[in-house]
Amino acid sequence: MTVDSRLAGLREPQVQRQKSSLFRQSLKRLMKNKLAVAGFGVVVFMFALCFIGPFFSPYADNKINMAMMNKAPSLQHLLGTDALGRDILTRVMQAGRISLTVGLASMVLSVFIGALLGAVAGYYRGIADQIIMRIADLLMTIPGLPLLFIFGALLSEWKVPTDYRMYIVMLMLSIVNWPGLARMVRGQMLSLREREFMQAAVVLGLRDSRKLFHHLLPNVVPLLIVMATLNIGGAILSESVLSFFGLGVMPPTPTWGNMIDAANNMIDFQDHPWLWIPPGLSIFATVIAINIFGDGLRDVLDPKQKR
Amino acid sequence: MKHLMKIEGLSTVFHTEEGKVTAVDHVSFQVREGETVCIVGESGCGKSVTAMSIMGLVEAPGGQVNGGQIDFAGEDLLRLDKNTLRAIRGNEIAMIFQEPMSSLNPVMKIGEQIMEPLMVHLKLNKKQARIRAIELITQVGIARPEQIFGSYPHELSGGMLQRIMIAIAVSCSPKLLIADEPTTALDVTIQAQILDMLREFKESGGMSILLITHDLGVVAEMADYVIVMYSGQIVEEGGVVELFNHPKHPYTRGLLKSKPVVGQRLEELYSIPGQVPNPLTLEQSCYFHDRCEHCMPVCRSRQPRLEELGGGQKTACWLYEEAEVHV
Amino acid sequence: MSTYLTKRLLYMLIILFAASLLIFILYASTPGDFITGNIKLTAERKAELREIYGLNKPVLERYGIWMNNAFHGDFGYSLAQQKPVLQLFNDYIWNSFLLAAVSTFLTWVIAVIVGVISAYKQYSWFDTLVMVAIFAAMSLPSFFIGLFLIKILAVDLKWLPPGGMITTGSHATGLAYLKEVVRHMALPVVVMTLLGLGSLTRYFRSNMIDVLKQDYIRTARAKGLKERKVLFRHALRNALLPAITLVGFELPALFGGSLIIEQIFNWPGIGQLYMKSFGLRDYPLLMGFTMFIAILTVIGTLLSDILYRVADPRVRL
Amino acid sequence: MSEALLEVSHLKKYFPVTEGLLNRTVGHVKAVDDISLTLQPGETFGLVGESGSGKSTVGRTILRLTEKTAGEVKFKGVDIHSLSPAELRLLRPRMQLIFQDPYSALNPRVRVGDAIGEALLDHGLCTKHEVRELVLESLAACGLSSYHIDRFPHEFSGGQRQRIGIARALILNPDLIIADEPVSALDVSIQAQIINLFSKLQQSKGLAYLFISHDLSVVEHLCSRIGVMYLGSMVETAARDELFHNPLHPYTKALLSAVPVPVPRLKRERIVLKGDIPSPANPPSGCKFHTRCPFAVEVCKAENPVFRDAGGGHFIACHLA
Repeated sequence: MTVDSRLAGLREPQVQRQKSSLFRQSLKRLMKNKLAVAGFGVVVFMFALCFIGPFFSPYADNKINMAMMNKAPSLQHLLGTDALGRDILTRVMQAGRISLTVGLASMVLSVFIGALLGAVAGYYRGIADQIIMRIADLLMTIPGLPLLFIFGALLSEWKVPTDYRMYIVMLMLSIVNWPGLARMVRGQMLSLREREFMQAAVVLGLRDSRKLFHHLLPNVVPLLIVMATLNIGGAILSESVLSFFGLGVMPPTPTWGNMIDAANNMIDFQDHPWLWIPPGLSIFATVIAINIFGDGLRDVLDPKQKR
Repeated sequence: MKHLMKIEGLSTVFHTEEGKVTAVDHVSFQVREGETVCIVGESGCGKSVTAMSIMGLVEAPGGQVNGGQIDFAGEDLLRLDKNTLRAIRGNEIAMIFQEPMSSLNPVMKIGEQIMEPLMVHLKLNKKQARIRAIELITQVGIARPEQIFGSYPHELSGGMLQRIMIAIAVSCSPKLLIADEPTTALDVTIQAQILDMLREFKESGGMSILLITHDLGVVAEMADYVIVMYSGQIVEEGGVVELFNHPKHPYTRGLLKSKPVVGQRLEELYSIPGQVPNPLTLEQSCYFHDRCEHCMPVCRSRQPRLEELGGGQKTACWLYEEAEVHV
Repeated sequence: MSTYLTKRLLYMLIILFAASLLIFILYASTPGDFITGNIKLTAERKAELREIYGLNKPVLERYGIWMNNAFHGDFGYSLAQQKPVLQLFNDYIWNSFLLAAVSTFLTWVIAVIVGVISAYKQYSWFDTLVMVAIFAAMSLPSFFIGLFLIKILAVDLKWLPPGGMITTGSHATGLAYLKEVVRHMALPVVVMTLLGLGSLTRYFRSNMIDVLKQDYIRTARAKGLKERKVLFRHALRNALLPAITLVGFELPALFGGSLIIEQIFNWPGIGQLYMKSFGLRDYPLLMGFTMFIAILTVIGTLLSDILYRVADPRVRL
Repeated sequence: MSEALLEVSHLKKYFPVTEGLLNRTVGHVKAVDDISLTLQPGETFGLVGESGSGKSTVGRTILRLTEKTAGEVKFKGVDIHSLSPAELRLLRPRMQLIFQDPYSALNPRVRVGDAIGEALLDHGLCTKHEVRELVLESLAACGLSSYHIDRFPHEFSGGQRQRIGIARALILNPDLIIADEPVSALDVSIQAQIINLFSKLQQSKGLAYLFISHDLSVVEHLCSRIGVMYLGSMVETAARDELFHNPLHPYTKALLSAVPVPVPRLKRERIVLKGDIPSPANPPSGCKFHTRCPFAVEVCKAENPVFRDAGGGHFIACHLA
């Protein structure tokens, strides 16, 4: 027995507390983690910057300005201008909209697919489990990046209009990401099934639907929230790689990844670093904030930490 | 009898997320040479933390011994530097734990784990340590010692592992053996074997035992002197016969009455109402007051002191301090 | 043990078979091919070449041929390089291995040391610093940090070469050659180490934290062992044990090169070869490479399992 | 004799021991090996044994939480193991289970009130309007307060959680409650409260208990008939006073003498058993107890003793007695 668990025995319920809510209790514990709160602050800031920022920018129309080509950062253009004289700060914000949207949407999609298939596999087991997990195994055997590259090449051939490419990119990322999530959800379901409270549910003669929706899923959701959060960061990174190599979202739709593509040009790389460093730092700042926040969430929500 | 260890005002606190918990609150007692002292109490009463404080092993996040002294063979354990304390630990004071299954390192062979203290404290070389380890395995009543020497913990049963733990503990002939719930995780027939063995080692080696347990049956069987703890404090102590025959504190009495005894069935069990108070919200009062049948106004506002009642028995209860109540 | 192995091997083969089919179909449906992309060829010549390479046959038949050859140890013939795929792999793989081996080694050493210290001093300022560094490392876009370091250390400060394995036109031999390679390796190794460090350090840190809470650590301390011994003899062994499974998972990374890093640093490894061939749609090579990684992944997983079973006395077959 | 509430005859539960991932069966753990017992309405039968005796598996197999290997379980004359899942579900409320670990038996994300009331709703035993009232009633019967209804399990101590578990079973008005070590995880003072609660509920509701425990003193307090198990087999069954004052099987004798009694300096004759409990995967031949039995003779090693009536409903499986 660890000292922690001995102390757990010491902690008695406080009688005076009002009707409690697990959500509020978790939130309270999360607020104590300063690092996580800071991470959340940065995430909110990045979202606000990207989605609201452009409305306050005088350069939001992306007008080509030949007089202002490749200018270094100045008071007028805080992060300089690109080869067409467009304001980099504004471009970064507009690119962020796409990058964040792709990250968020692909997370939603992969969590949806992963959680659904994982839950089906873990709850019904048998044939469904076999089929789903074998497909997951298969997808995890093929290396992710080449797989994404092939998808990316397919996109180019199908002549997907650039406006729609971002949706396909979301789909691609989800296809690559769901097996990991499905495995995790399945594992969680299987371990929950063995818990005594699930045996209690059997003895009480509860219906299958109640067992699934009232007992199993609520115990998977916290872990899912954590994984989903961390997944956004991963998706943003993957999207940037794809777009950087010209296989993801393509200009003129700006994303952080395809803005860094400027670095593929020797002159821009060496002499105009303001073209590609700001979007890179934006990716870094956003992803690190998401990761730190996600880790804080894990401390609060992951039942492994609690007892 | 000379005292071997004398604890004076020991306090240990844990700083938890929800606040400060005083797990051990000004505890004083002594262990005489060759004597078995039992600390008895329910979970959370601070009996295990007391043991860990003696060993200097309270280091969980936020845990800290913050007062008192532990005089052991003329030295204050709380003021020793780390290295000196380490030389005493496992050597002059040894300890065994509740869960034999998890108390041995799963990836090290049993033999290696017995040899360690022999090599560290008695400065034996590998060869001598091996010979001694095999002797020790034989001494704790395990057949085929050579084979056991080379096996891993998961290959042995809980009872065997507790024997191995005892072998490790007695390997350096300690003056004091601290046993923290040594039989709680074991079956009754195995418990009987382990208790017998502890008694034998005590008698043959002349060591003292500090036995921590929640089981009054074990206490009656093993103890010379008994300490009853509640919410981090000692509420009663005394010789085993006096304490069992004439318990003074209402908590002690309640405990003794609420335990069903084989062969002495009653129609209804006595039970102490309520539950242990929340250690985070303790106030100046007798901590037992809201479960006590004899609760008086003074019990709610002031803490009783542990007072001698004669016959070596002490208790902390206002019932026995009536003279002072009206001060 | 043997029944277990047989079963695993069988499953491995099935997965690989399915993977090969999937890979083939994916590449087969990828638009364009090496011949289409070559504008120097006449239409007749193109048709002729298609005939020669069997590209005009139905997909499944081509797959059959490909698999049949693969079973005979022939993974095809690179159209762009005019060399057998296997030979090309052999030419490039060791460059990749050099990079990966050095950075993997560094990653593990640093991760174990930092992870252990950080766990031991949980909640200290050092630990907090390590945690932030871990998150930073896990959040780096690989290509960006590569470019960033090239820009600063190679372009601006000119401390290190910006890319390649040797200086262009250099004919250095012996020690001078070695020195040149080491200088060229420095940046990609740093980046790869950095990228791997985050998750691995975190893994060791949390493993170690878990182990330090165990009862047997308390027992070790109660025996009066020195803290160093408790940490490295009792705790580390238990913390490292589950990490053995990771060794197998490193396999694809060790031999499969890194697409992004090798591309950014212009390192003549198998990853860069893939990137070059991808632009040229050199299918035999692309499929061979993808299949190669898939095989490594499957072998790696098996290896992890076996290693774990060998290393942990508690797991018996 | 009136119709028995529960009739278990020759129940066997073997768990296959498999090797490798191919799951080749190489042997069986005979967790329950030919157990028979009868329980009358309102009676309490105590099942005693040490770890590995299979006492918990008996409980779980009766409730069909695991499928039996052989034998029969009749509850009110119905063979439980022949029911379809839907039929079994309808019968579930009649027989309930109380768990040992009050921490893991409650879903951490379900409010106490919901946990207690949900089965009623699921079985359509009451309407949504009535459920709160019934839950409150059940809480009160188990010594909990009405304000506990909206709390989550982690806000309760071990003893209170056990009360919640009892309330959850009780609300269904079962005929039989199988209690698997329900007080083992609790402190002495709390243990007494829960034991008294069990007695009180039995008197007021006419419940029958199958009380599984390793603690002889608790079993003696609560049970009218007691069975002693060793390595999957019943070695002795008798009425309470008969068993405690006139134990016939050497194992029962040893068990009784091994229990520490809270009377200091008590001189009593004690049978200390040698060695460990053998593994149920590889039990000894003949009488399974012969390896530790102080009185074992040749025949014990070779022949499995028959479980027979030694007179007056005192059953025993021993060659010597």
